[in-house]
Amino acid sequence: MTGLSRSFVSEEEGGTAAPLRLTAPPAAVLLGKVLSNLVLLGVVSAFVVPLFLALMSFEIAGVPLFLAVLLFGGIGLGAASTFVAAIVAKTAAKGALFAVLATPLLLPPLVAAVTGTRIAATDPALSAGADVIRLLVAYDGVMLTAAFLLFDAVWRE
Amino acid sequence: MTPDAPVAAVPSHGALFYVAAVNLIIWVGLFAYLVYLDRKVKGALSRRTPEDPR
Amino acid sequence: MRLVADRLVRAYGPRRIFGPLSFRVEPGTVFGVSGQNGSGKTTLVKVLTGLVRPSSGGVYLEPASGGGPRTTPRDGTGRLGWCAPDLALYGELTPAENLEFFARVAGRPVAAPEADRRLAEVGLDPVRGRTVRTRFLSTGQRQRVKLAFSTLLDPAVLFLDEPGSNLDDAGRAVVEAVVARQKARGAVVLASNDPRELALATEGVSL
Amino acid sequence: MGVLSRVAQGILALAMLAVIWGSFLYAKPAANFIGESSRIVFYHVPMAWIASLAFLLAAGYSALYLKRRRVEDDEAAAGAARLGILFCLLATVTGSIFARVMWNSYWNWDPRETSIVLLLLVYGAYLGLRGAVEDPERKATLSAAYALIAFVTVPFLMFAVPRMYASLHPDTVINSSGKIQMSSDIKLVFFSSLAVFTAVFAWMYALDRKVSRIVREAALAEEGAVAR
Repeated sequence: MTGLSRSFVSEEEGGTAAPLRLTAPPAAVLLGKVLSNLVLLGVVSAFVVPLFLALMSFEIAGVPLFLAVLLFGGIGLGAASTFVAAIVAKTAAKGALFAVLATPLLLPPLVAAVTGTRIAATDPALSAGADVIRLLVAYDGVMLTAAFLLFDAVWRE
Repeated sequence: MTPDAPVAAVPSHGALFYVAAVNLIIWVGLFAYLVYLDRKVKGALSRRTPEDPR
Repeated sequence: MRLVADRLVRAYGPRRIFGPLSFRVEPGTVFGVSGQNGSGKTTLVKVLTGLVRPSSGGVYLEPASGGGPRTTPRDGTGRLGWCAPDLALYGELTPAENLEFFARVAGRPVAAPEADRRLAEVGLDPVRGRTVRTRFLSTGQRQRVKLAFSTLLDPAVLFLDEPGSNLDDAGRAVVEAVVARQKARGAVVLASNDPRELALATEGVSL
Repeated sequence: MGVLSRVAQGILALAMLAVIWGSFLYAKPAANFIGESSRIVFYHVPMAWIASLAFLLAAGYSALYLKRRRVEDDEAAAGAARLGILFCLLATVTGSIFARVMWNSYWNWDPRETSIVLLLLVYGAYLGLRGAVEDPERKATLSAAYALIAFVTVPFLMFAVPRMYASLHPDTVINSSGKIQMSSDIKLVFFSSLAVFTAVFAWMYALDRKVSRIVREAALAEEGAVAR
C-alpha cells in the first residue's frame, strides 16, 4: 500500500510530471499508473497469498470464488489508491495524508473481500459469493469511472 | 423486537430524561457551531482593525 | 498559430503574482519576458503553457490568418514546447530514450535516426545519447537534452525559460539556432534576465 | 436584517417549541419499542437526514467548483461538509443513547454504527486534506476532487456494508414495502420536526457562508494594507 502511495510522488518531486502533462493525454497517464499498480499488486499477491495460505494452513474450498474476489478486489483497491496518490502527490504531507484519505475509500472493497474469502473458505460454489462479487464489480466500475472523470482536474490542477 | 430485553434501564418517567438528554446534546452541538462561526469571524475582523490609519 | 493572453492574472490566495496582462505573440516573432527574480516570469510562462491555471483571464491559440476556432493550451497536448529550470527528464533513461518515450506518449513516435538527429542539433553526441543515462550527464548537457525535448514535437509555440542557464558559449549558439529554427515554424516566448538572450526578442513585457 | 427574516425566525422559534412539546407529550410511544425509546425518531432521524443533505450539498458544490472555478462554490462545499460532520456526530450520539435504551449498550459496532463512523472518517479526511494544502486554488481543486470520489463510495458504505451483515437497526423510515409505518400523531410530530430542523440547518448554512465571505474579504483587505 505504501508503494502505491508513491505512484505520482516521484514524478512531481523529480519534475517529470510537467513534460508528461505537456505531451501525454491525462487519461493515458492515469491508465498507465493504474495498470502498473495493478501489476505490482498482482506480483505481490502471487507471492504473499500462497505463503499466507500455507503458513496459516488455511483451506480454500471455493478456489474460483477466491480468485474472483482477489481480482475484483484488487482492481478496486488499485484504482482508488492510484487516484488518492495523485491527490497526495500535490500536497506537502504525503505519506500520512495518504492513509487518512485512502482508508475510508478502501474499506468497502476490503470488507467485501473479507466476506467473500470467508464464504470461499467453506463453500465450493462460485454462486455462493455472487453478492460479494456483484458489490466488488459495482465498486470497481464506479471507482474507475469517477477516477477517469476527475483525474484531469487533479493532474493539471 | 426483543420483548425480554432489560426494561430496568427505562424508569417510568423515562420519557422526560431520555428526550431531554437527546435534546440537550443536539442544542449543545448546534450552539458549539455558532460559537465556532463567531470566533472565526471575530478572528478575521480583529486582524483587519490594526490597519494603517493614514 | 497566434498566442493570445487576455487580461491574465495569477494570484496566490489574496496575493497577486502578476497581471492583468494582455498581449499577442505572432508566429515568426520572439516575445521576451523580463523581470527581476521573483517577479513571476516562470509562473507567467507556466500559465501560458497551460501547466498552471490562471486565476482569471485566459490564454488562447488561434490561427494567425484569422478565422478558425480559438483553443486553449489545455485543449490538447503536444502543441507547445517548454524548456525551463524546473523541467526534468527521466534520469534513468538515456537522452535518446527520453525523446522516444515522450514522442510515443504524445502519439507521434519518432524513429531512432530522427531522435539521433535531434540530439545532434543541440550539439550532443548521438552515440552517447544512446549509451549514457541522462542523470550521468553534466548540467550543461542536460540543458541541451531539455532543449531537444522542447522542440521535439515541432511545437506551434516554444516557451524558453532561462534557456541559456548552465550553457557555455557553444551552448548559447545552440539556443540561438533553436530560436531561429522555431521562428520559421511558429512563435517563441523567451523569459530571461540575460540581455544577450533578450536581444533575440522583438517585443515583450517586463514584470 | 429585514423584517421578513425576523418574522421567519420568530415562526421558526415557535415551531421548534411546538415540536419539542409534541415530542415529549403529544406523541404516544410506538409499539415494538422499549418504553419511550421510540421518541428518538423525532431527533435522530432529522439529524441523519440533514447530514445526508449536507453531504449532498458538499458534493454538488464541489462539482460546481470544478466547472466554474469560483471561490464561493469551494467555500459552500467546505461549509456543507463541516455542517454535515456536525449533524452526523449528533446522529451518532443520539443513536448511541437509543442503543443504550434498546440494547443496553452504547456501542457495539453494529453495521449501521460502523458505516456512520466511516462516513465521519471520509469527511474528516476531506477537512484534513483542506488543512494540508496551502495554495487556496490547489486546495479547492484537490478537495473538490476528493469530495466527489468520496461521495461515490458513500452508497457502498451506507447500503452495501450494512446489508452484508445483520443489523439491529430498525428499518429506515420508509421501509422495504415503500410505506411509512407510523401512527398519525407520530407522523405529525415527525414531519414537523424534519421541517423545523431542516430550516435551522438552512439558517446555519447561510450564516456559515456569510462568515466565510467576511473572512475572505478581511484577508483581502489585510493583503491590500500590507501592499501599501
